[in-house]
Amino acid sequence: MTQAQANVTDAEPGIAIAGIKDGPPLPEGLVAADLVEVCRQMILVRAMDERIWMMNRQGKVPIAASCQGHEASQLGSLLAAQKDGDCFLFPYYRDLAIKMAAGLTPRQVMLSFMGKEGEPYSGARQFPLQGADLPRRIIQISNVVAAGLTQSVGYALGCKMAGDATVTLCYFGDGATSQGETHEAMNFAAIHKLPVLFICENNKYAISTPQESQMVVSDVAARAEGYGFPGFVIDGLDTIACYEATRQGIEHARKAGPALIEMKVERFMPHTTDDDDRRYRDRDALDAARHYDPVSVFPAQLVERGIVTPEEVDAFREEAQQQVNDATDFADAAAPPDAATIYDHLYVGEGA
Amino acid sequence: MTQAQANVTDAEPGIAIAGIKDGPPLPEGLVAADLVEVCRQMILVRAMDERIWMMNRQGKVPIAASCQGHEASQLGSLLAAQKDGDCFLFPYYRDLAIKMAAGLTPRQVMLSFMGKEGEPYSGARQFPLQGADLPRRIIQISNVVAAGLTQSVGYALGCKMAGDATVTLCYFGDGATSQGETHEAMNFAAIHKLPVLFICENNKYAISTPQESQMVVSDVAARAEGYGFPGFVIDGLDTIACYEATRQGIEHARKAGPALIEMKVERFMPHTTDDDDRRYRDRDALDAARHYDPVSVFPAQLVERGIVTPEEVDAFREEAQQQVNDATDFADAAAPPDAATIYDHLYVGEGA
Amino acid sequence: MAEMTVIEAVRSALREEMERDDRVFVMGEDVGQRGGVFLATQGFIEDFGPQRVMDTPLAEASIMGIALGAAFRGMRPIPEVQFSDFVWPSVNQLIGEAARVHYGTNGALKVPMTVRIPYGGGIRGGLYHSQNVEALFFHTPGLMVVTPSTPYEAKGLLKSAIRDDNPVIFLEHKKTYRLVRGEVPDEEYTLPIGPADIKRAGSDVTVVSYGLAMHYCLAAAATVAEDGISAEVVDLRTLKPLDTATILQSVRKTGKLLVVHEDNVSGGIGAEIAALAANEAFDYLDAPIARLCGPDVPTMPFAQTLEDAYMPSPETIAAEVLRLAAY
Amino acid sequence: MAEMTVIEAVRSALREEMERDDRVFVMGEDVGQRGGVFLATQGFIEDFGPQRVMDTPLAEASIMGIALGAAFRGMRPIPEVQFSDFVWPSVNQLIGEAARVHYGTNGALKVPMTVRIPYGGGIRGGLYHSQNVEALFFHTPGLMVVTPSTPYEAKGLLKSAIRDDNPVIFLEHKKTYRLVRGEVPDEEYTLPIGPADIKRAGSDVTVVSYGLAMHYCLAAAATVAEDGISAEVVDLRTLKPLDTATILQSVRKTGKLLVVHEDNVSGGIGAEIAALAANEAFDYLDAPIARLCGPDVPTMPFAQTLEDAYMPSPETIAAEVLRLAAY
Ligand SMILES: Cc1ncc(C[n+]2csc(CCOP(=O)(O)OP(=O)(O)O)c2C)c(N)n1
Ligand SMILES: Cc1ncc(C[n+]2csc(CCOP(=O)(O)OP(=O)(O)O)c2C)c(N)n1
Ligand SMILES: [Mg+2]
Ligand SMILES: [Mg+2]
Repeated sequence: MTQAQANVTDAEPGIAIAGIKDGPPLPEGLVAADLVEVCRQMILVRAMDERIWMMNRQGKVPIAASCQGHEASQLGSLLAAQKDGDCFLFPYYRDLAIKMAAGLTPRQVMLSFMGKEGEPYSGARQFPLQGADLPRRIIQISNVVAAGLTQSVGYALGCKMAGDATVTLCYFGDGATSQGETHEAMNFAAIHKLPVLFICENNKYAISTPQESQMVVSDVAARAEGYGFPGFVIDGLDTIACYEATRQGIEHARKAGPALIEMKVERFMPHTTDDDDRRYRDRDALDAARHYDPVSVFPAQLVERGIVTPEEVDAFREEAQQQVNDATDFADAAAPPDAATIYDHLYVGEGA
Repeated sequence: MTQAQANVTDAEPGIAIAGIKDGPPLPEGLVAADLVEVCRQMILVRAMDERIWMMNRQGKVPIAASCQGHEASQLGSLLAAQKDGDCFLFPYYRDLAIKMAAGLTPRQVMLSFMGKEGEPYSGARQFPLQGADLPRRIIQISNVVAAGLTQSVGYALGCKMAGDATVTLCYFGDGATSQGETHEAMNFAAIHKLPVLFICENNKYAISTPQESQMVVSDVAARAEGYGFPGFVIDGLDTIACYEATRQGIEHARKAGPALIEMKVERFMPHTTDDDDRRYRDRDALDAARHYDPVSVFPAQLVERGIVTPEEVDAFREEAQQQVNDATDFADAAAPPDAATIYDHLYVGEGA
Repeated sequence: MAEMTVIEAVRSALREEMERDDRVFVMGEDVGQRGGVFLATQGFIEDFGPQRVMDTPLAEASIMGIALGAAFRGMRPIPEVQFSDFVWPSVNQLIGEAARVHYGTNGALKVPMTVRIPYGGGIRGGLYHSQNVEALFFHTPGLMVVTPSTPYEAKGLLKSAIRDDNPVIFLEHKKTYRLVRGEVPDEEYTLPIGPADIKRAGSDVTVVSYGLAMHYCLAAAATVAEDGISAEVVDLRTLKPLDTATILQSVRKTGKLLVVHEDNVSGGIGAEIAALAANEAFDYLDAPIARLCGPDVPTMPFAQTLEDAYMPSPETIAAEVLRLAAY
Repeated sequence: MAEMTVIEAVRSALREEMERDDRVFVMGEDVGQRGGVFLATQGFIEDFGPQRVMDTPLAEASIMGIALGAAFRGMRPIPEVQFSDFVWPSVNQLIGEAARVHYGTNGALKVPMTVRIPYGGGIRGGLYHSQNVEALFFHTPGLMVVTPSTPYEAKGLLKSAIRDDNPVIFLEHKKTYRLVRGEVPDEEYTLPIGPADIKRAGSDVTVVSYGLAMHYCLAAAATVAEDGISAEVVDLRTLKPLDTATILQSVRKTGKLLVVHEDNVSGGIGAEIAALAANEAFDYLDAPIARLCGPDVPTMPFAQTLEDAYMPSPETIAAEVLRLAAY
């Protein structure tokens, strides 16, 4: 990870994990079991993500944003947060992998996408997995793009005032960088040297709008200098690189204030289930990107390194399918929220 | 003018004009008469500014923002715009010198500050000199800080669409750089390579808030790189430097798209007539800064260079006092707008 | 006459006006290659080019400020807000600036800008893709607010909005986009901004509504007719300026007023209409003025049950009309 | 009892609550060294330090978003908007976010935040330092909106707002800051958010108002008393929740209702109160419901003549009360 490093997604993403082979066996803070667990999660998340999309086509899930292509960045950075042990997360709507790996069960996730009672983030008042999951230290109030950035900075301010050692991780897409509030959030965080880590999952599209129509610079990270804190560019398809960058970022944030990590990722699916990306996306480029799909690459690398066996990977896949089936059946059979609850919790103290 | 040049206000501002002496007699595009005229305007603007403040203390002017300390930046850059001949201006509320030198008479200015009929910008509906002065190609809709930036960018877009060669000049303070819209305006201008020149009159205060509480970086100009266009830092007390920077900036904007010029100026007076800056401003620093008051320095330099005589300068001062007296008497005697006009011009086609 | 949907009518109006006047241009998130998320500008970029069908960065305040600035130069911008829920970051440019430009420059500058905003619920949009935002704009002097309910009105009013020299907030109910079909003249036409339309004449109860809910009112009127109750349905079409004459005339005739809208009841458009009637038709009123509106919760929650609980429906409207008629 | 001005009462409430609970902090533009442009926090930075009296950059959206985030961590932020006119860039964080946090997390998170906003005109503020912004917040479920008229209420209600776990929009009329003086108890007290207050009892006409205009209503009531007309003046104090019981009780007693406010008439608070009475007190009404409010122009223009033409005054109110009484 080098500051202002050039866009590295042109390079073969697979090579970064070579670090494990060539250098010390595993990056700082990790044991093999951690990687195995990430591998298992990644497979589960993908199975879930695919099923959710299918359920949309069946008319049972009104809307979903897929995280396919973002798994390495999300799970790598989450692993660093979990290892750290004192992080608070402000993810965005594409962060299914983060929200699941943080501890939600597949059943809870499926309840959420189907808008059923027991939905864990908002009681099915909001789009899937939006609201808050406080037991897992996650807040994502809305899907107004970039609205979470100033809130995450405020959270970090609150932590600092309260004397917590917490580092706040704030996730957002390339599209969010155009919003004025992103500027305001970064500037404020810098002035107060707040312990917040900005993580941009740059998939180079805001719905149909390519990066060139969003900014002139090739790296979002280039903006950090204008606020007086460091910005880094990372291969976001490389799980280990994302782990390591986040680990260092958390350390920096706690010691010295904000940093920005830009993870170059791919969005393999249309923007949401409502979108048709054939209107604007080059199929060849997309197909080429799929060669670096973390959900294929990462398990293969672990196998190659001897960290898991192919049989274990197969077992993960099978287990994932079972869990997803179970979750689907469970959520499908679950009741929707009672209409009478519509007034609950409008004000504190009102409602169940 | 060098890109990303360090803050030069620590240096003696007077030296920059030495360029006239040491180098070619006058900077590109200028004749001596231009400087004499700027000298005359500067003296007039200062006399006006002081009178307005006094009239506030007499209860006849409800509110005023003084431009004392900003005259060199405003008149220098305006001169470049006028020499160019095809610029459109979006100034801000502290730009009295721009608005006057662009062609308003002292009488019109005083009508404005006293809120009388014939007020040229808004018909006395707004704070003094806010609204539009289309004959002089000036728009400043409101005093909502930074709201004019996106509008100026939109104006430049409109010019580009219409095939105009116009360059739009957009003025704002250091405080405005914190607003999200400033980020959005600059980013959009960059993407479309619009002919717009951003001019930041950095007086290091937003009311009472010093620059250190507004940003970590020492130069606003450092932000330009993150948008992919050049940023420059200029001694804003040096009229000729401001002229020359703006001249080059206009050229750049027309050829290659946006640029940002940061002019380091001083705010000699409290924020507005409503403010009491003794609560937050170090008097010694302020007194020291007054040694570089452009309204003393610039005439003295012209005298030293033999461009004007001391007698001519005295005559300018006398003439200025006369004009200001006349304007004050005129505006004082003028009628306020008729109350019946309150509904006029709410919608196009309605009202006188 | 051709039958089309509301979104087709919007598209047709935009296309005709862009062909008619090359100062007209659309801008917004994903309006270009994508043709807009609701496909209002589908195929436009091919025909008008990326300059007049401009994809913007994701930054609503600047979309509005830039459109406004372009209007100052004489362009006729049509900024699109992708969903009404995302208009908030831009409202300073609309309420603080655009609405006041003509007034605040004493008539020197005008703002020929039409802000297209898909709004409203009933499409499982949850708290952030369902909002009704009309009350704020309605309360802002200097703006015009238009809320078409059918393809005919969407096309005719949008064309007028684009030709108007004032800033117009053009609110398109998302659920009507594909749901509501109707006849639209083949030849060129416009509809004036302002006049309401009596969509169904009646004598017992006046029902005032707009947008999607207006269709539910028509359905309710048909239902109560079976019980011998004659409801007059007034489709406001334009909220600002409000057609007070048509509303008052109807109320003076029926003596009973029900206002129906999807937006939250407190401080909504219905309050103003009730206040109007309680002042200017007071002596004609035979019953308390009733409102059947969205409840005072943020907006439609995501779950189907909760969304249903939020929305006014033909059934609840019919019940209210019957109650009023019997008063 | 001590006599103080409204701004002194605000300052006193802030100070007491900051002393009482160290999670309470103020933030905003120039609140620190400058003590706020209206001096609400004068001397605070010396006593509470720059962390709890935080000067922010000039960026309202972030002021609100950051306050909200700090509230999520259990702080009790009091962001100040320097002038109501500058609240617009921040309204997404208030309307789109803060108001919906508790609802949208199904009760998991709460927002103990009090947003202080100096508002209103009559101080030669022109189009950009005079705005009334209450209608938008009033229309937003999930917010509370408080509009004190006297020092007693300013102090008691601000203390309650700070202790409340819901987001409160606390609107302080700028012209009352130094103009309105009144007695304030020496001992600790709070006033509940919600109840209106009958500032003058009467039997002929109910006059409902709030903020600065309420004082003009009291003056008008005193004037009409000389003509033998007895006006009851209801000071709302809190707009949201609205004390419908007190309003209705008064209207049922007098049979006549006048609502007075400075904000633009169309879609203002007066519309809701009229709608309420036209529904729930219909059978008691003896006269059309009247509103005397700011005209529908952006806000008070700068010139003295135009500002005067905008503002409701004791004279115009008295005339309207007399007209109603004679109806
Ligand atoms: C303020 C706002 N404007 C518009 C939208 C509609 N919208 C939802 S996602 C999106 C694109 C976001 O792109 P990016 O930030 O790059 O995230 P990605 O979806 O690519 O992960 C848009 C325009 C929104 N949710 N919020
Ligand atoms: C959006 C907004 N917020 C707050 C204000 C109040 N205000 C007026 S000027 C000002 C400071 C502006 O500072 P700067 O941009 O540096 O300009 P300067 O006055 O120093 O020339 C503030 C906070 C405003 N006018 N607009
Ligand atoms: Mg993206
Ligand atoms: Mg400044």
